[in-house]
Amino acid sequence: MSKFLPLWPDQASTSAGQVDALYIYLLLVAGVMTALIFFAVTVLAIKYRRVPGREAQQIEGSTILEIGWSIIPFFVMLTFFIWGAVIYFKERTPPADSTEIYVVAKQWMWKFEHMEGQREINELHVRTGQNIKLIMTSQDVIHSFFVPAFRLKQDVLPGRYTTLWFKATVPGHYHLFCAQYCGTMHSGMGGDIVVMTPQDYAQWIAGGTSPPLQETGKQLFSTLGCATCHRFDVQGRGPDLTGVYNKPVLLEDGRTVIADENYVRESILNPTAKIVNGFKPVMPTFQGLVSEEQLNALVAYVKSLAQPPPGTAGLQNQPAISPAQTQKMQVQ
Amino acid sequence: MEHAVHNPALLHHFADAQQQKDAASLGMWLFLVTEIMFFGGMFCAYLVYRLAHFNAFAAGSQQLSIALGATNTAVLIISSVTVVLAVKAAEAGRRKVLVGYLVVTVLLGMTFLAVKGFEYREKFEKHHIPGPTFKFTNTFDDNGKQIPVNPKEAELFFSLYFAMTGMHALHMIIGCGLFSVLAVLAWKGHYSPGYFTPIENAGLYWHLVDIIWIYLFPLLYLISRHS
Amino acid sequence: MASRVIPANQAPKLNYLNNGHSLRSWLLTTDHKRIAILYLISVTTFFFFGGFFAMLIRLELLTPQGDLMQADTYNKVFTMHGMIMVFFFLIPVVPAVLGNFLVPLMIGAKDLAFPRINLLSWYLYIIGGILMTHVMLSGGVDTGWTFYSPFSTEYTNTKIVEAGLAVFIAGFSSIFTGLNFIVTIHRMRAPGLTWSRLPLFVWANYATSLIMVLGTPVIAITIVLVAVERLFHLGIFDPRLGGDPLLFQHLFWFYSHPAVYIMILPSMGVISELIGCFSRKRIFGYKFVALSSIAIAVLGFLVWAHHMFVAGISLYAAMIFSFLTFFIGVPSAVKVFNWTATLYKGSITYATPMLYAFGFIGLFTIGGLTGLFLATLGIDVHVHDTYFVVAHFHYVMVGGVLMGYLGGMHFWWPKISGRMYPEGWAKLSALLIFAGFNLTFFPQFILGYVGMPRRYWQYPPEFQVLNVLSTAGASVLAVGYLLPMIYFLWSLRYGPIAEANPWHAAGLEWKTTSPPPTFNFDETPVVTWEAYNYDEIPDKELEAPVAR
Amino acid sequence: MSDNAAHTSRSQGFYIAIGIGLLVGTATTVGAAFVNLGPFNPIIALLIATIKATLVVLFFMHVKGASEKLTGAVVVSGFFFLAILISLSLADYLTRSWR
Repeated sequence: MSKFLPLWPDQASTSAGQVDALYIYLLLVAGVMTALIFFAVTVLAIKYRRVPGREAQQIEGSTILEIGWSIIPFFVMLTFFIWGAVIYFKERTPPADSTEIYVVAKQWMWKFEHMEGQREINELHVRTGQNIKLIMTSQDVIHSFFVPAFRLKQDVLPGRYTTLWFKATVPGHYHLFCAQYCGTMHSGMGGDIVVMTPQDYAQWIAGGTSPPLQETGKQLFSTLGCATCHRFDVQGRGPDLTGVYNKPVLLEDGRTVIADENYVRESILNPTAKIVNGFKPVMPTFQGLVSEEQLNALVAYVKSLAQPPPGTAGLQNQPAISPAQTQKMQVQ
Repeated sequence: MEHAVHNPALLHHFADAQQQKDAASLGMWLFLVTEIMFFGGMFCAYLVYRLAHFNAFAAGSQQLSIALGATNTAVLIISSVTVVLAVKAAEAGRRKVLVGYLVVTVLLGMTFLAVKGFEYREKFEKHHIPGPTFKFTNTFDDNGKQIPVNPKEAELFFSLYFAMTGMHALHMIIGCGLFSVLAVLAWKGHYSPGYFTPIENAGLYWHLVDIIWIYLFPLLYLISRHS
Repeated sequence: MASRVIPANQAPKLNYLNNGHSLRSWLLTTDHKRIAILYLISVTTFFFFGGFFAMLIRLELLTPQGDLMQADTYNKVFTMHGMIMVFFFLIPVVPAVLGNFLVPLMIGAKDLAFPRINLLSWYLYIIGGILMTHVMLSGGVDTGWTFYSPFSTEYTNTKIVEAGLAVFIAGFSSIFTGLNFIVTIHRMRAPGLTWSRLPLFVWANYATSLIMVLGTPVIAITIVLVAVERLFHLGIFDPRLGGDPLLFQHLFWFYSHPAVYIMILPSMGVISELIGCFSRKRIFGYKFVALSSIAIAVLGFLVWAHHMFVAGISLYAAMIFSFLTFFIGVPSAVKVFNWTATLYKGSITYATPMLYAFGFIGLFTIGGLTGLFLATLGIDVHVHDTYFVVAHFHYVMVGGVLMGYLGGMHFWWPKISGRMYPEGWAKLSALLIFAGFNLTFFPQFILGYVGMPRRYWQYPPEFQVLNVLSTAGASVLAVGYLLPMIYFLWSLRYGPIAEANPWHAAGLEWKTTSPPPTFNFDETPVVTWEAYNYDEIPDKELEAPVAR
Repeated sequence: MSDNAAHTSRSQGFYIAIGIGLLVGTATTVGAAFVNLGPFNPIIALLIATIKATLVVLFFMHVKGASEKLTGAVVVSGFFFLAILISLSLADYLTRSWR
């Protein structure tokens, strides 16, 4: 990207090329249409300028033309829609083998927590060729995680998780922007996405000293007393959480929900909102008692319980995605 | 203008009284549509949140008094009848009957507001007013079954309760004021069988406010009352 | 141009302008034409306020660092620019000035159906405007014109409630204008003026009014809910209570997306009138152009969540809204095609209003086509909330609405003021505006695609060149907008007297004198002809003030 | 054109009868709330409310019998656009957990 007059952003993720291809297609169609209209208006305006003695010819209109220039553009636009929707669907469907990174946004900084325990502020190190899934939430207002070089953007909301995934392709430093206006230093709420080669990244990640995120979560799970009810040995007052993540849960009122990150999060903050069938609504709320970071650690811990016990490693990542979704992705 | 001599209420820019009346009626109906959309925003919020926080909404709802809510519904329905009879009286040119119905309507409207005020006071005493003082302890429904809820979610229910009933009450206050003025004007003989558009239009407004309450009552008061 | 000076012995006819000169006769008037003038003055004032803020924004963005003003100041400046331009300029400008003046004239009525409500609309606008000015002078608001919760409800200390109230009141002004137009168009049409004979400007205002009546109440209640959340802690959108900030966005855009059609539709109506007159032709496909206005108004309510593709709405909802959004491309395209087709075999002159019409077609084409980029999910994820969006909506709102408005002002200025404007200066300013506009906003498309987010007070240095170009363009644009202001005022005194129908245009508004008498027509016209019957109107070639 | 002739035909007794019908509807809706009908409770409640609202619109507000279709069209369009607001908003909320 030219530093003097950039006309095209860097391409540094797998989706960048896809978005650019669609963008070029749209530019071509729009360019042709604009040229046609400009050309037609100019030519007609000159050719039929007022000449003494020549009168305008009244033409009522033409239903065939009207139908034609309604339907043809519509079908052209339909190609925009389909192509755009396909890209969007891919962008919103993280691959099963994604490495997860928790993101907490606040006025005006980005905090990142790697599963390995590393924490970063306004800087995110990732390696090329790895699918990264960001699980993001905000501590205050709405922010938006925007990396132009990846062609990706997702608003980050208070009170729930939103996710975003990418696979970086080219090592380098890329802009991270907050794209949703968030107050005084909105324009200062940026950072660096540092894409590294796998070798450099391995070195970097090994340099950390903090315990992995689910370990922090595990400790919290016992210090907050969760383990007294959610037991793994016998049926406690709360459901056994092993293997819960990303599985359907039957609720008391007959509904079934998928226990995704937002469900786990809600169950900690708002335990009575969705009661699991067969259990009593006795769990107190932890709203205000745990910080966003602690919440992330707890969610990461509950999710780690979904992994099958070691020894069945071949199925390592299977539960992370429902069969229906796998099918959908194959269709892609 | 010659026709102005015949009918002092006819404004100059209209061709005849019928055109003026039709214009006023259409204008009023359009205004009612804006009211539907105005309350519609809150109904939309209510539906979205009721789906997301059903238990809390049920628990919040059970803190409301069905007896008072039903009484108010009845009061409003009766007032709608008196309004429609007022319009009929105006059409027949029965001035005293018209004034009578208008006064009764205002009194019924005030009854509604008084009951509402009584309910609000109860909410205040129970600390059900959203804000820093809000308290909501896990409660039991009519059948003794415990409904534990996150007080925060219940606060959301009461936020909507106050927003919706408050906005409705504001419309009732405006309606009462409107009918009071009309009663005075009717007493002074401003309306005739040939011209009673203000009575008709105020009546339409009152009926719409009634309809909004007809929806508010089951939505707010009657969630999950059975065991 | 041969000036048509009225002989000294002929007293000027009593018209709406000279029928009473006291301040009271203006401030308590119920004459739709006088109210239009009141709106003209107030809307223009707000345009210059908003324009002043726009220049401050462009000056700050000359350099990558935030150096001209503080970050907070900048945030307030772009917020006030947005709020003033959207709620106090773009929404009222064409309906309340040109629509107010012309709708009764075009349908052969003596006034709008509810003249006093019309005056009330103006007073509401002024009260809202004064309140907004008070907010502006006493510290401003820093949420952006979109008031997004929870920033607006919890995290800012600025005057949200006051600004919200200002918008709320201005909203009711707009509701009453819309209501008035709908009733007027239904009930007050002259004998013989059937729906299929209505000028397209009236159709466009009818469609706009539908949106005003149906949409505005929703933003009114949304703003009320934001205000009560701040004032009384009713936490409707508060995520801590389980409320959803996205619900605010749904309700907000349910109005605010259709609101862009409130802005653009009346301008489209103006363009139809201009193209018909200056190519001396009936608009090609009249019925389709008329119905496309209604289609835009209705479809406009089905697409709002395309502002929320990255906001965290469901994947499937995003697809539904993207799909629906493409539908609205059809009626917009139909209009552009029909205008272009109208030129075919016409007898075209290049008077200033026609230059604006050409400009409108060009800029709206670009604005509309880039709208398709934003409706396309995969692209929107990248360009959402960047300068691409800023460029797109300025092409539609400034390129579209203002071109239409200025074109209309030039076209009907003789009717409004009874004077002709200076054609040479007008052409110069039209060209300046077109050039300045493209220089200002075209670079912003590129800026957006390379990734500059909107509402940024400082930005990475590599974006500077494009920003400098944009600021340079804005200066040209500013001159372009000042010129008409000056020569319109000049023409009030020195402009040649206009005849009743200087353009030899079709339409009832040209069948009365310039300026029209207080009740528009000495005798209520009876319409026996179709709209744009240019074949029946002789175009006096040599006398026409058109060609110079 | 005229719609003022619409309500002359209704007698005082008719209006009172409609009023009584509305009161009965209110009693029914309260009663129905205490019977467990599962998912049908809210449906019944809204159905009764809609019947009541329709009675008010048709007879008290004189839409029934109005010689002009326009009034009806205005009412219907109001509810139509409200339905758009609610249904398209719910299209988002109800599908958020679909994956």
